[in-house]
Amino acid sequence: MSGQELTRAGGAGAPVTSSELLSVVASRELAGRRTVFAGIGLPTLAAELSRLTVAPAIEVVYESGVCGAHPSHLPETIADAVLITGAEAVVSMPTLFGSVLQGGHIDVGFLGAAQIDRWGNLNTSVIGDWDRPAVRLPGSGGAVEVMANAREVFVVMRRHTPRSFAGVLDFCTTPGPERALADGIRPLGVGVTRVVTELGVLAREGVGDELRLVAVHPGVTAEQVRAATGWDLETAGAVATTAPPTAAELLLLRDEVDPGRVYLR
Amino acid sequence: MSGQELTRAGGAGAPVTSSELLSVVASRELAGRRTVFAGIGLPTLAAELSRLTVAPAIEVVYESGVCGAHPSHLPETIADAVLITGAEAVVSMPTLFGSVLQGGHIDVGFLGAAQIDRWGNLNTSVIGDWDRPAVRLPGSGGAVEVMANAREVFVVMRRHTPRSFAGVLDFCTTPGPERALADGIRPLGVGVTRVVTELGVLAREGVGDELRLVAVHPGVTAEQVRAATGWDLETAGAVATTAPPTAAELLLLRDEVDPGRVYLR
Amino acid sequence: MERTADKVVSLREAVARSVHDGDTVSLEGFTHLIPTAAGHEIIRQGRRGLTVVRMTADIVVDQMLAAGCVTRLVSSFVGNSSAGSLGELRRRIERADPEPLAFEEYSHYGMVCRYLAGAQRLPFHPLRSYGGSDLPSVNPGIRKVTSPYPGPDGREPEQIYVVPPVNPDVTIVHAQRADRRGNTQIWGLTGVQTEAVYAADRAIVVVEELVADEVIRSDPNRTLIPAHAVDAVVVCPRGAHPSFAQGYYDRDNAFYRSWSAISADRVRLREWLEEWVYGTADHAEYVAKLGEEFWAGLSVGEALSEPVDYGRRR
Amino acid sequence: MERTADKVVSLREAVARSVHDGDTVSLEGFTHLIPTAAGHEIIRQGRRGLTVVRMTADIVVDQMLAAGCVTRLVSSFVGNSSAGSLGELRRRIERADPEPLAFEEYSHYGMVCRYLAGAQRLPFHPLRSYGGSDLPSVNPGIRKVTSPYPGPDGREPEQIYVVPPVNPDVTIVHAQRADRRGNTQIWGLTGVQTEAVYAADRAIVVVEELVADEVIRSDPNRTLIPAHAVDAVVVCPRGAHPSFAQGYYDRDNAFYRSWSAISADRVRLREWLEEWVYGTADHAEYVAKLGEEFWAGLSVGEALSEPVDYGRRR
Repeated sequence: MSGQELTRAGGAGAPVTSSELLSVVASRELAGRRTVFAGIGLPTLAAELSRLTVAPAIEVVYESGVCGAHPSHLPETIADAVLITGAEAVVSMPTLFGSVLQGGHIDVGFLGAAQIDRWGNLNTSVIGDWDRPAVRLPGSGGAVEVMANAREVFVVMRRHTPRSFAGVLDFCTTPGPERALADGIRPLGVGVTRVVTELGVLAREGVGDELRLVAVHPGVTAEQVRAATGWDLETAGAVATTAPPTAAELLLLRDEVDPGRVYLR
Repeated sequence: MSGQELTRAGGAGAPVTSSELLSVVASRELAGRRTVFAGIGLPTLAAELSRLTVAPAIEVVYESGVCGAHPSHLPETIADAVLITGAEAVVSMPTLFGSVLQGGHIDVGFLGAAQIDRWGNLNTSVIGDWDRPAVRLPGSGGAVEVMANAREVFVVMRRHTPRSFAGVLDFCTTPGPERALADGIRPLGVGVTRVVTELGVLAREGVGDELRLVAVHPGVTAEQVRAATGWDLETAGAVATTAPPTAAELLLLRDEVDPGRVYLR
Repeated sequence: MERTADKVVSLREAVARSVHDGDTVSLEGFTHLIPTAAGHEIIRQGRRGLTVVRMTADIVVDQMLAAGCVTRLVSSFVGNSSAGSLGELRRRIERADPEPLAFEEYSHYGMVCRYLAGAQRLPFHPLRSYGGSDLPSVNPGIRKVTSPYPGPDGREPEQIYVVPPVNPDVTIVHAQRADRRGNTQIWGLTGVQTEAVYAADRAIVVVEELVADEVIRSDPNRTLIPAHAVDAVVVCPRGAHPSFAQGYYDRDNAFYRSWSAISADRVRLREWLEEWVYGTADHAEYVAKLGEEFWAGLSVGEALSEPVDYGRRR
Repeated sequence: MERTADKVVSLREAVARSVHDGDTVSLEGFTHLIPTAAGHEIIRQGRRGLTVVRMTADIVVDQMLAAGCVTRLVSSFVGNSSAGSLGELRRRIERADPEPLAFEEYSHYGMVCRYLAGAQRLPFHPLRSYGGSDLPSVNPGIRKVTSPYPGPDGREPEQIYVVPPVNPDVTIVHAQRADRRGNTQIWGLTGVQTEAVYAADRAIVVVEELVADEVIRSDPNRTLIPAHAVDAVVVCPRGAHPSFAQGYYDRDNAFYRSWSAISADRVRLREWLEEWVYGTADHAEYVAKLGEEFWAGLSVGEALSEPVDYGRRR
């Protein structure tokens, strides 16, 4: 499904792209949150949009150590120089991972993955066997720490396929709380609570819950999502249809957050 | 014994005080050392004098986190503002104690104590029982860490009495390596190697050795030192007599290091 | 903990709101930037049953003890700097006079590691101290762990002592400057303030001056305590007296030297508290009472840092 | 390690003296201040059998792999930032082509804790990661310890994962400025450089500029690496390209984007090395070859920090 198939927002402007839809949907989920640990790309767009809409006090903490950035230009990486100049604080890696993240100061962590399973466990290490993989992926970075220590985790996945929404992960890089508890380790947060994809939104309320389909995007059916998922995806009662981006949301996203369309490709 | 009883240095100037003698003797022991962890008072005087004489490259690291101080005035505490302004580096407590000291970057640590025993174990906690002491002393500060992590430790004790040079410590705050090893812990350094007192110098070469008398100050006999020591103090072969401060040493100490006689009282 | 909220309150309000009877209160500042004014406000408000956590328990702790605020002390150095004794502390510990003081004794790095473990939510923090010391025999908090790795040169696994986390109900630190959100900048000796703040449930930052956002944001590396860790910002010039604030005023060494005699005599100590703490409505009155001539004697000349260039995308 | 010694040497001499075949070499700098010039000099000098330790194994690591310098990699992220793949690394790991690469996989904080343990001579460092992960099953370095304290709410003692120390034979970092003794100042993203240096037997600091002692000493809190931890100081402007140096030059994002295609083709990668590394005598030639117009494109405007006052006793 391409963005061009989506409905127009409030009947105005250019068609809504998939990137725009994902950013808007994720931004709404940030209502009331204070601290977000986010990488560059759609998570940053979502966080910045939420600051202008549902979460005015939100602070984005970057894995590079930047807290309270006020960038003059849209950053291209989590370490972009424009995030540092004019920021409120820049902390070292030991402080960022030790005191800020492991210390429990992050409400929502954003993660991506090559594979996710029904519990929200993530694989970013390999496709195939770890010893001689078909594809070597980048690995954890700080994802293991984000999952273990953020109060909850949002996952944004552009592609929704049976291979990426896997019945069995090729490798579990980043475990959710069920796996941690089975290993005798008590995590701080509840793991993945929201997964926003090109097709809809999956949700999971707490430890022991599976991801369930809660919403489909306009024009998508629940059956399409189930077919694109590698496990027997259950639905949470009535499946809602995502409210399309409002004209105000789109205007802010396009004119304020990413006017150069660096990530809204 | 008061300083006034000591011989004059090279026949010139005012009589040598006990503080001056202790500072000079300790400074000579720093020959060739690179990093010294020192508190304010005689250890600082000794380190500063050694920089002008036998150890030009010496760096004093202060418990407050200052490395490479260039004070405009003689500091009155280890945290004196004049140590910070113009210093080469000021580090946090975790870095100072973790990376600098425990990381093994200190050649010589200076310590004082209310009591020392024949192995160089130190008491700075209590006289009497810990639970209801006759005298509550300040405690460890960083002494436990200095002893465990500096390659060797020098102790400066103004008073040399059977109570302070104790057969049995009232409490062992700061253990030397023999006690650490008996407790199953391997220390980095060899513990106390030099004790400079008002009467002479005791020394100990390495793990398993007792402190022995190696030198008496001018006018003091070995028997006087043994009588002032709470254990059966052995001598290391022939006991030397401390060479009196040279005219050059005294001049530097009095005119360059402590012209205001803040510590040379 | 709202980042955009204006967190500036009076010291009276901050203490009233955040320090409760029975709380564990950390006051940090290693010789530099000791939060004395906050300690005095706790005395004025008559808090009771506090556990005070402070590496160097010095004059402000002796004053809080004398005012009856404290039942338990966690510390690694209980002395009046190098200037003498703490009279009230010694009476409490040596003679339980007027009442006992529970005392948890650590070394400095033991305290640092307790804050590190608290800030990082670790169940313990290892350190190469305490081997052979009597401290573990009087402090059951100091325990041992065996490493799961072979020792050096294939020897058997090492044992190492560990300390437990400390998580104060409230940490109070003094600093040079902050913005209204609580982004706090400290220079000179920085001690263990960052870790003590992160370890706490609530954090109060008392500052010499409130500055514009632009000042803080011109040098984000200087922000040792980010806003997300701060609950209240209090503006209280000269609030660290008799300790010092690098670049603002010097240490009052004469007062340190006088404290041994004041605190040795319980009547004199009581009179001192009556005059200088109970007898002043707030720290501004205490500062005014000391007088302009006094403060001129502690004033310092200027020694500005060379700026660094953070750069700006063209 | 002499504090007063002048430690300034050329990059060629520093690498010749401190990096030996078979060494464990840490190159740190988290996206910012990546010591690329040092990596290139290691390639020019033909080192073999290195274990490279680097949190974010990115372009410079791919280049060192392609040059045959590296047999073992210890890392927590093996990717070309967010810009794509590392072709040589993938060939080595996926197909042992042209030879296998031993790989120790950690997470970012696992690497940070390895450096912390190394810097502090701890036998292990605990962290709240890895519970339920497959990483411990492929990395025997990741182990568990049981806390000696009761768990929260009186539950049974917690288990926690630990990582072992890393003590590189040599750590190389890039920084903005240092004095001749090695007192090194870094601003902007400071990453894990201090810990990586303290963990190492030998440390090389490569800087954009050498400054007078007075500049360093005007702001001692900015000195993140004190002289006592440094063995060699190398002056090498623009030595972090294609990464950036805050306040000096910006990141070369175009080069990052181009690396996926260059490295995907072993012939192109070889040609790139021939032209830009083997074909340049040193980093000054590499900089000159890029040309003034190129560097103008990465130049940045000025954004100076507000000075702070350290004060001066009158």
